[in-house]
Amino acid sequence: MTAMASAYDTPSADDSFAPMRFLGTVIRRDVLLAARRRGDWLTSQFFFVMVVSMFPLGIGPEPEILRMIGPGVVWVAALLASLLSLPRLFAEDFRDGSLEQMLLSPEPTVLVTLGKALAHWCIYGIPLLIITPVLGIQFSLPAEAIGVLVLSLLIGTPILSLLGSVGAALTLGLRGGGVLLTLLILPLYVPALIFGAGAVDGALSGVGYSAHLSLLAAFLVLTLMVAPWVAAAALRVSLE
Amino acid sequence: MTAMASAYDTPSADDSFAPMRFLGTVIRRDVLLAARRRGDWLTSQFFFVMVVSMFPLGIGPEPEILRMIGPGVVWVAALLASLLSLPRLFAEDFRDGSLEQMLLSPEPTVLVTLGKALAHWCIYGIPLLIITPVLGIQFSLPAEAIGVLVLSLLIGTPILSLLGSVGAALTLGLRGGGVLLTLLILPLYVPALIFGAGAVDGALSGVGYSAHLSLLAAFLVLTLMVAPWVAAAALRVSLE
Amino acid sequence: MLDVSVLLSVHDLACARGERTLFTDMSFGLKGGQLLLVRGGNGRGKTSLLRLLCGLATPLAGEVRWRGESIRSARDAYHREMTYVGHVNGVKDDLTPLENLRMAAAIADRPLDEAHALDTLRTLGLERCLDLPARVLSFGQRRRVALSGLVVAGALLWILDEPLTGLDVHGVALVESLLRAQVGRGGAVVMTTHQPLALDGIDIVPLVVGELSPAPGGQ
Amino acid sequence: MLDVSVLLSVHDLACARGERTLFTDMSFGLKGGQLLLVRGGNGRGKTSLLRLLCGLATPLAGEVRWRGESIRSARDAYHREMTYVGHVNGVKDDLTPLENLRMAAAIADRPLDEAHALDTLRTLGLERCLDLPARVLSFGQRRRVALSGLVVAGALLWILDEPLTGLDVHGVALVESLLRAQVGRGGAVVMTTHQPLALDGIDIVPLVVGELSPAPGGQ
Amino acid sequence: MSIAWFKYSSPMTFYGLAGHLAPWFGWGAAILAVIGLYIGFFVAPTDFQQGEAYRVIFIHVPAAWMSMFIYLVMAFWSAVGLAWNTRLSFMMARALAPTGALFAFLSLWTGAFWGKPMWGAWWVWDARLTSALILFFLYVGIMALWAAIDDRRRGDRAGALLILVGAINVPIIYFSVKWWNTLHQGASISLTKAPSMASIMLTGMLIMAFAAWFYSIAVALVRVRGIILERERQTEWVKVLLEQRS
Ligand code: HEM
Ligand SMILES: Nc1ncnc2c1ncn2[C@@H]1O[C@H](COP(=O)(O)OP(=O)(O)OP(=O)(O)O)[C@@H](O)[C@H]1O
Ligand SMILES: Nc1ncnc2c1ncn2[C@@H]1O[C@H](COP(=O)(O)OP(=O)(O)OP(=O)(O)O)[C@@H](O)[C@H]1O
Ligand SMILES: [Mg+2]
Ligand SMILES: [Mg+2]
Repeated sequence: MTAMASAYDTPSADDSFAPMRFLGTVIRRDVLLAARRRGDWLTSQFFFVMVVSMFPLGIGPEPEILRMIGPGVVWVAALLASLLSLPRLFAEDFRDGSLEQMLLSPEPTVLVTLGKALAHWCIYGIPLLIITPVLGIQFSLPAEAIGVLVLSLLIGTPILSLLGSVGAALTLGLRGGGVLLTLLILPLYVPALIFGAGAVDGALSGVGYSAHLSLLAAFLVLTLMVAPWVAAAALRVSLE
Repeated sequence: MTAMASAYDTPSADDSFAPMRFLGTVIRRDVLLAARRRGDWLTSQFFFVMVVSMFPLGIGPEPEILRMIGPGVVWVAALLASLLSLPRLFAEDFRDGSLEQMLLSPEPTVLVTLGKALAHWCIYGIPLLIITPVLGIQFSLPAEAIGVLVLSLLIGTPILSLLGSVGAALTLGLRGGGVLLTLLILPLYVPALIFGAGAVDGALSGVGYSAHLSLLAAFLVLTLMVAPWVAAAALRVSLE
Repeated sequence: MLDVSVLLSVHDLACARGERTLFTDMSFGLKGGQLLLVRGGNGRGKTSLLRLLCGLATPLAGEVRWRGESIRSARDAYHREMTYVGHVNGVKDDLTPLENLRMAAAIADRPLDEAHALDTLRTLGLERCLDLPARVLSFGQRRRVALSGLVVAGALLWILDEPLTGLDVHGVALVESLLRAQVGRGGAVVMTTHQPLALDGIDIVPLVVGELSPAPGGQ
Repeated sequence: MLDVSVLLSVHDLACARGERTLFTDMSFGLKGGQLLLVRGGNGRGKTSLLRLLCGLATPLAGEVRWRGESIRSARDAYHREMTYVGHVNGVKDDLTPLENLRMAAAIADRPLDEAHALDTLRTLGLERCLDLPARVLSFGQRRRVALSGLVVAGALLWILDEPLTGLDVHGVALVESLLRAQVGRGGAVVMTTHQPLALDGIDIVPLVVGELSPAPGGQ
Repeated sequence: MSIAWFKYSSPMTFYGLAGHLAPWFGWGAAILAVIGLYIGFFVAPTDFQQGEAYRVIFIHVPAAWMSMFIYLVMAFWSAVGLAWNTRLSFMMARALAPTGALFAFLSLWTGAFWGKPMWGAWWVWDARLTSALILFFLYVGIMALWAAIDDRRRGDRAGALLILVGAINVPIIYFSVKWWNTLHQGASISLTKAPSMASIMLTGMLIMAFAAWFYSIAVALVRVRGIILERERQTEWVKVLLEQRS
């Protein structure tokens, strides 16, 4: 047996950086895959812009009304943008068999779900933050409100990606998964929506926004601690 | 050769009802498949309800504002709900090879695209019409406006399905299909959105709505005449 | 040139995928009662050829004809007499095998004899799976469902892309007997496979794809 | 019972899919240098067994052990020494073959020797496809990419579900030599296939799945 | 006439022709732009209503015109390509799209720049503004579709189909948006009708419009040359050409 063991240099498992490295790998992998399609990155931003731009067309051009609904519209659009891109989070890897391979990795599955959620945020969340100020201008929001809007999205969009990964993992196996995703995840999104849009409303009306933002941040920390584990468990169940 | 010909009773091709029958087959097939996976089917309805219900949360509870934005929000939500379900219009049949089989049918491909668009409308559009009155009440719309809203959706949602089928065919098999689809199709939806939401606004403000509705109907007729052909051409291109 | 008994004929066909020309100047004719066995290593262009023959792809040059007419112009008639089974099965995950056959027949605009369809499924060893949705079937069982569709369609021309993948030894024997029956009835078959097949007694037209240039994949 | 040279052992394993019990009371042990050849007709439960062995599914009863420890508790160590290639390839459509290998290695937390990876791809006949995204590759070429990943991983245990599907004759010969090398090096292999394989000289442990009840699919 | 047409519809001959023409158009554009900008910024008088800000008009209006015109040209080439399967037509459509998108973006950008001093807002949901925005979205959609498709035959045809559907829809969108806005009227601001322009301003604007035309043609020719080279790189003449260059 010793001869055999030497034929295979089993990588040492006691490398304390391994989890971080693996997390980085998962994130880089997804970002690379998204970058392969040059369109993908820009496309997600334009999707967001378009959804936001549709509302004035449906509602009418009066600036006062638009200013009032602006923050809510931007937040709902961010939420929808994440929701629409989420089903693909695991589905493609599932179909072509590479999700199985990821679960067969020696590293814990929770790193896979965390990594994929963070990659999702890099791909869909960050561009969204960059484009938001332009949309704020379209809704004639004052500069301070735009700043708060971006800040609230900066804290809020990772929540959407993390919670969404739970939904995506559940959707994967179950037949009625589509409903579950919407049914379970949208209500979970509600606090983010209320705190986020509320902060901007507070800035607009002069009531202040720091309380809302701190609550949002607390919600983010909670999500970060819980969601990847739940998603990992859901993934294992879905792949059985 | 005669012996051989008798061994195969080639179905007669000169049956003038064949196209209608085939169209019916395609529609029935898709509706049956949707009924098998009720989960997916309900998704877009839930999505619709939730998007609409989320607005009061993001914007605030003032009834006058809600009444003003109500029709626009319902229309935008209908539009997004159709977008959510469209990527799957051809994708699953493509993956499992049955789309190829449909193109190899002796009947013209345009019937496939028309049939699938109509089936999409039956599955996602009709239930939406049934839910809408309830949502109208949530936004405290008066009865007449609700009636006009439903009527405008009745004329408008087939447009969404038909135009959407073009986008779905163009983006078939592409990565980022859903988001790309949105990018292509949302601009084309604009007239439907404006005429549809405009009709309800007209009813609300007492200006009248029949002009808007007739324009919407004209747009439907135009779409019905153009979209299936373009979608069929796009499908052939995508399957090459 | 215009031999009436030639069903499928190919004239100076050329095919390119991306920047790579897979084959050029391919010509052959196939009569009823013959089996065209397309051979060639991985990536030589067998699947590409079969898709051209079906009309799913457009050739770079040349033409495919059915009973002497271009398959572009005679599309209807051609598709009515042809069935294709590709690398993917065309089996819907949510339907049972019988429902799958029903759908396939409706889509191909052919009547379906339910009793015959059930018999065929049984012959193909799917007796115990009749009320299972295709999603839970094993790889080979799903392939068998696709082949049942082929048999039930009763078309004059079969175009089969590696019909033997995933089939066990009984399955392979079954396919052999199906091919024999089809050819015996005067039908024509175009097929590819990498596995050995016992086709003695069948009028085989051999065709090797992609010898021109050393192709990628199979050396 | 505790023979140290036994790598993979299975104790009273039972598997059910839906309402059907596929097999019960399965027990065996596999040492380094052995190849476990799982046989059985379509739908007998070969794939189901392999997924149990990987730890992708949970058994109805019994246990799978790696070096004497349950694969549940020794998950890390086990996955570090094992590679699985299933019916689906695990090949990303948007990446080139080499990028695919790179990804696979990173995900499995293994270092990748790029030169060796390129060599392997060449040996597996993918020389001409090195800058093509996997989506345009032929069926057999995609399978070859998956197999390259297997070779590059250099794991102690290979679990292969019908590795020969879609491979041409050269490809089959290649796989045979890979298996021979793996076993010769003291590694272990679990595999299924319906095709004949020339494995003379290899220490084969035969296993037939699903004889208990007349299973669906292959009669 | 017809012979020349067919001759130049072959990528090889067109490559040469485009190479000869592009510099002429390029220089023409540069000269016209210099003249136009000089008139715009130094000759034209300060507007008594709008002050100096109005000078954006010399870029804004030609850009807006070009963005619409280029879309029509693309639709034309797409229709030709789909009908006669001419390779060059698809290449032309591809070569034009980025310029069209650039002009659409430029008109949006300069318009917003102008709107701030004029209306006190960067953006209002005016009919013309909205339809310009949607046109920009259409351009982006078309380019995103091309970017998403590797196979160029598929990309060409899919893009052409989308352009044509858009071409049918663009007028409908324009009128729907216009009507949408007028019915809603209530808004306090609307795009002020262009003040009757001094003839020197009109001259400057027309010169700038021609500069934009020449620029578009020059850039399209250069881009189409690149596309031809890339697509025909396995043919003999391109190999010979590339060898000669290096
Ligand atoms: C983002 C904001 C803007 C956009 C997207 C925009 C878009 C357009 C478009 C598409 C045209 C061509 C329309 C046609 O010829 O039918 C145009 C022309 C014009 N725009 Fe703007 N515009 C914007 C802001 C402004 C502002 C702020 C002004 C000045 C008050 C202005 C003044 C003009 C004038 C004078 C013309 C030429 C009118 C004509 O030829 O009939 N635009 N603009
Ligand atoms: N866009 C492209 N660019 C370059 N080469 C391509 C492109 N698309 C396909 N190919 C090549 O064309 C060939 C397609 O082969 P095809 O699928 O017809 O092979 P096959 O003979 O059926 O192989 P297999 O036995 O593996 O199924 C492959 O070699 C593939 O690499
Ligand atoms: N939910 C279910 N209900 C009933 N039977 C099921 C269910 N899921 C799977 N099965 C059966 O379990 C078996 C699964 O077999 P498995 O995929 O392991 O077969 P296999 O031996 O790999 O076959 P193949 O050679 O075709 O790949 C099949 O016979 C299938 O019909
Ligand atoms: Mg093939
Ligand atoms: Mg199996």
